[in-house]
Amino acid sequence: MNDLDDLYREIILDHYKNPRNQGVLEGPTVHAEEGFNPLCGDEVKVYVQVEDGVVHDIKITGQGCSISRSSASLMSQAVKGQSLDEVKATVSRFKRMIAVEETEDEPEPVDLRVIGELAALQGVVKFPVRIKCATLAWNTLMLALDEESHSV
Amino acid sequence: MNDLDDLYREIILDHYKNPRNQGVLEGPTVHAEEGFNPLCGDEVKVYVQVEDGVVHDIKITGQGCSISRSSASLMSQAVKGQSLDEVKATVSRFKRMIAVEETEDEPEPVDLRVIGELAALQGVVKFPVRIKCATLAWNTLMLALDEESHSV
Amino acid sequence: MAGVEITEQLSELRKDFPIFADIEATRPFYYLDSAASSQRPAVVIDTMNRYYRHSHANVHRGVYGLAEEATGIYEAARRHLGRFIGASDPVHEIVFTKNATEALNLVVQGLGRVLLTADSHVLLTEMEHHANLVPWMILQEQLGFTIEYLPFDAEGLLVLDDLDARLERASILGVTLMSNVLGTLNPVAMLSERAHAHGVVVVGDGAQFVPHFATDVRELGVDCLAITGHKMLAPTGIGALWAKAEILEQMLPFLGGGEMISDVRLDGFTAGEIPHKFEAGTPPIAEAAGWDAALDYLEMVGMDAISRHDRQLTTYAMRQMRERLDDRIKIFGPQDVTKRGGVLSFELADVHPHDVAQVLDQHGVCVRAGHHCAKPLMRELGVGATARASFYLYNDEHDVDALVDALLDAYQLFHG
Amino acid sequence: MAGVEITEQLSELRKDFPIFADIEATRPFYYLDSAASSQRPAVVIDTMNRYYRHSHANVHRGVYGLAEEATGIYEAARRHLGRFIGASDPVHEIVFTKNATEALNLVVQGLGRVLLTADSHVLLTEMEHHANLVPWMILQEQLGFTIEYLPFDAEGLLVLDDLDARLERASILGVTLMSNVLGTLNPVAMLSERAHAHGVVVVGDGAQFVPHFATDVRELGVDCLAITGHKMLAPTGIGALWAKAEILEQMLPFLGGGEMISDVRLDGFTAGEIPHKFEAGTPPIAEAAGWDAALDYLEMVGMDAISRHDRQLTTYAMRQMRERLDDRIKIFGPQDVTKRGGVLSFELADVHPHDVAQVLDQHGVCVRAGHHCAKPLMRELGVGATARASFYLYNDEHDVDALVDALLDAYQLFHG
Ligand SMILES: Cc1ncc(COP(=O)(O)O)c(C=O)c1O
Ligand SMILES: Cc1ncc(COP(=O)(O)O)c(C=O)c1O
Repeated sequence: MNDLDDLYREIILDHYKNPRNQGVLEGPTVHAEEGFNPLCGDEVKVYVQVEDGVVHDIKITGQGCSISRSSASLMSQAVKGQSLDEVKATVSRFKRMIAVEETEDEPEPVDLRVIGELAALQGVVKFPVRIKCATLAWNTLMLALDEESHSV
Repeated sequence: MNDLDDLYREIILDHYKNPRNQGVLEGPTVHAEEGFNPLCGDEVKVYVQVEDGVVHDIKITGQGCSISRSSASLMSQAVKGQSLDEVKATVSRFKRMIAVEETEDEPEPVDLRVIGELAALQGVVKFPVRIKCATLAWNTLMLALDEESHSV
Repeated sequence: MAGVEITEQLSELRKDFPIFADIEATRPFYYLDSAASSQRPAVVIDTMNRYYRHSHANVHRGVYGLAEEATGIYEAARRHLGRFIGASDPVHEIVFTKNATEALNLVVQGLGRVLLTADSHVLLTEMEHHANLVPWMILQEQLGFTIEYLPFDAEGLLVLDDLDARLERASILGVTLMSNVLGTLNPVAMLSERAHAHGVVVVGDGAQFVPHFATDVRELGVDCLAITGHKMLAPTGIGALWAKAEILEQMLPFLGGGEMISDVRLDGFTAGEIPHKFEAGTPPIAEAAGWDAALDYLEMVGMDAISRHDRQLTTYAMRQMRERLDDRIKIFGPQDVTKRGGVLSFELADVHPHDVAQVLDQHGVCVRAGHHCAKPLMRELGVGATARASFYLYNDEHDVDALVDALLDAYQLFHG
Repeated sequence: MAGVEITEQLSELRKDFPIFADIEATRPFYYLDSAASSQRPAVVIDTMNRYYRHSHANVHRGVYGLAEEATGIYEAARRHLGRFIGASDPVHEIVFTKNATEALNLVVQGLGRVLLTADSHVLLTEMEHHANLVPWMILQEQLGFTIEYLPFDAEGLLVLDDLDARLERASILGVTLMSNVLGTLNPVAMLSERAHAHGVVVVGDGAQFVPHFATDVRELGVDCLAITGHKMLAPTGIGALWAKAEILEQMLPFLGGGEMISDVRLDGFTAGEIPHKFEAGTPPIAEAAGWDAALDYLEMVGMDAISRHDRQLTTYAMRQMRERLDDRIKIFGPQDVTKRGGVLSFELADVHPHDVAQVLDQHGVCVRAGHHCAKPLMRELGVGATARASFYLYNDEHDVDALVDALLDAYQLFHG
């Protein structure tokens, strides 16, 4: 395992053991959604509070493997404070980084400087089975935001 | 192909081109039965006239390949004049000679001197698919005799 | 003659198929039964060996590297097959089955139960293989709809006079792209267009066509297509159903078990996503790897070259049979070679097809004799059985010459 | 220690399995996932190669010698498998399928449609694999009967308190001979006897049991048994249903197509004879040849030697895990090794099974992580997923040692 892998492993383990933005949100501007990984029964619940088109706050609860929990934690960091358009761009960048099963083509190269710490999850591409772990929180976030856009 | 094969081939061709006991039988003591080869749609009809427990007469109609027609012709020669018990023994000897698909075991050795010209059909063992052709008339005969025994 | 040149060029490939050298070392061998099953190039056999020797593990769910590798190999085969037939969504539209027959049963049960009721009509043809007849009959016993059949004429071509009236009544049209007995190439693109105009879903049987012709499901216009590996240089034990994603989405699951579910509770289950929803249990993994290699090989040769080669051999064979056997032989199906594939069913005067095949075998010529799993068609032809010779890329004029020599001998034997 | 001796003796056989040497040449490789799929000895791979290189043709109906040869190979495999499990009529009682899952779907649909109505009860267990759950649920949607489940206790043993009352209501009992998660060996001979006293037909799932224990269907008393090749050294793409001839006779045909009919007319079909009535389309011929060779190999080693070897390794593994990981590990299923096969599901404290499997993979240790296609069982255990190690004849103590080393490392990594 080379140094970069080690670094990534450290980031993942750090976020797994100390997940950021844990907890629940309440209030009229909060949207919550539950996600569920059919592979292993893992669950995640994402709460987002959107104000003026910006993700004002985000919290996460649930249980899962290191990939799914660290991915949720890294996601919460990445999108907090972003506008809805920025969130969409982040989600799409993240998915392109790891999407390999869903499309016929090789994953598009992604600028790792733009994606920041999220790059730690790039290694998942090599393990298609675990892509579902990595995307669980992200898909759940998108559902929560969909709901939010419908409710406006 | 060795000489014996040639001899057998001659017997088969002879009976195919000049089938013995062709035709129909009529009368109150005649039993008739139709047989049908699902493999190729070939049909045979066997008429037997049993008197005092002896196959007094036998006639055959139908169309088929060289194996099924010669087998029917050879059969008609073999059983004509036999008692019902002798017919049963002949049928069973014949079936043992060619039966390979139906039982798990190797076919029992059969005394070729006892079986006579029927031995010409022995080569069929090597072609399990064609066993159905070879046994068509025989199974049909047994059905006709069954019917006869029930009607007594 | 340009024809012979190309044929010779292709039959160079014969050396890629180890069975020919292996058998020819001890006896003559003219394999003319590829419509029943083709032979395999070494590269297909080697690919499977490599799979078993280096990469085998069960697919999906396995987290360890070997399981990922096996899954990757299996899914790559799916995508390759999808591209090979022009699927617009290769990842989701190919369901692996054990053969074309299972593929047809799958679509009949999965789609039939959604689209059909006791009042429905299903339109088939009288030249279908049992695989595209019996599954409909089994479902019919359960649901009670009506089955109609398009007849064919003396040339073996579909009679389409009342096509629109029949389509008007029908919910599904099931049709073979190419007859395995007559060789007839059916006008499937036109049939699909007309069917769609009446809202009829088209189920194509591609078992004979796909191995021999460049296939583009979008051009053909069919909604579903059954395919089988073993007739196109791939291993036994694998076939596939291609269907448009929206068709697969509405189909009911067929086989239940592992891999095809998203959740199972004691009181019921939720089916998984397409195509996995239809792949219950451990799939034919090594076989998929072999099929992938077979597709590579076919692409390397070129499907158009294969179709041309088939046609040239068919032309040559029909001419030789007529010239050397004249009225002692009757060839069924279209006399116009542009309307048929490389499958020749025939009758040798007064010699039973079983006997034909047996005498030919003495000469090392392998042809099939029987009803070719198409009994309604045979009944229509008025015969119980036919003998059938069929060609593929490894055949050449020598095979045809041996066939005609052996046919002359068979005739002699039974008429001499 | 006698145990270790026998184990070492058997693991000599490891060299017969080329994948070990091939992978070990480049990386460590401890394959502990044979419950998902086993590896193959060279003789199985070579047998398939020989088949494709010398004997391939489609089976049945072919009159020529090569087709007879292929048919002979295929039918010989059928008889061998029948003898291997003690069938009284091997020629007629083995139906080849693509896997155990298809075998179960076949018996559920074929027999279920004959025996069940809306009022019927089917008795299953809570430890069944999805393959013995979902097919029943699919049929239930069509016919509307009731499904009951036998629960299991904290040791993973079936709770049979009200067995007779449940059997009294039931028409069919479906039960796995061995759990693929808990390793539990169910008392099938006793269950069959009790079931038969109530006129209940017993469908056994032998996918896990048959590869590891000498099997005699007459002793087990089951009426039907599903088996799969790939878990017992045979190729992918083949499985089988064994059923008593009188059961097969009454079963409705399932897949329709070629080979399974006696006649087809435009207005219906007549099914053929058993077992062909259930084998529609071109069967897995090369795979049957490979399975035949796998059976030879298993017989050469001896099924009792394999069971003993599994048990010794299981004992060793349970002891090592407890000694070196103590309360950091929880092993599911019977703690008494005589009540279980060589399958160990476990939980490593606070480390998700996916993470366990991934870290183990870094050490070259291959274990499965997930719900093992037994979601109701997992729910009963109160977990979403487990990690599972499973043994076969080519494993030895080194595999177990590597497993426990890697588990310690995983624990360290996530708790360090
Ligand atoms: C107990 C049990 N039943 C059935 C199956 C299904 O076997 P297959 O995948 O070969 O259909 C398995 C294997 O996954 C199993 O462990
Ligand atoms: C036209 C046609 N359809 C379907 C099939 C069935 O294919 P398989 O035996 O692979 O299921 C065949 C081959 O026998 C065929 O020729």
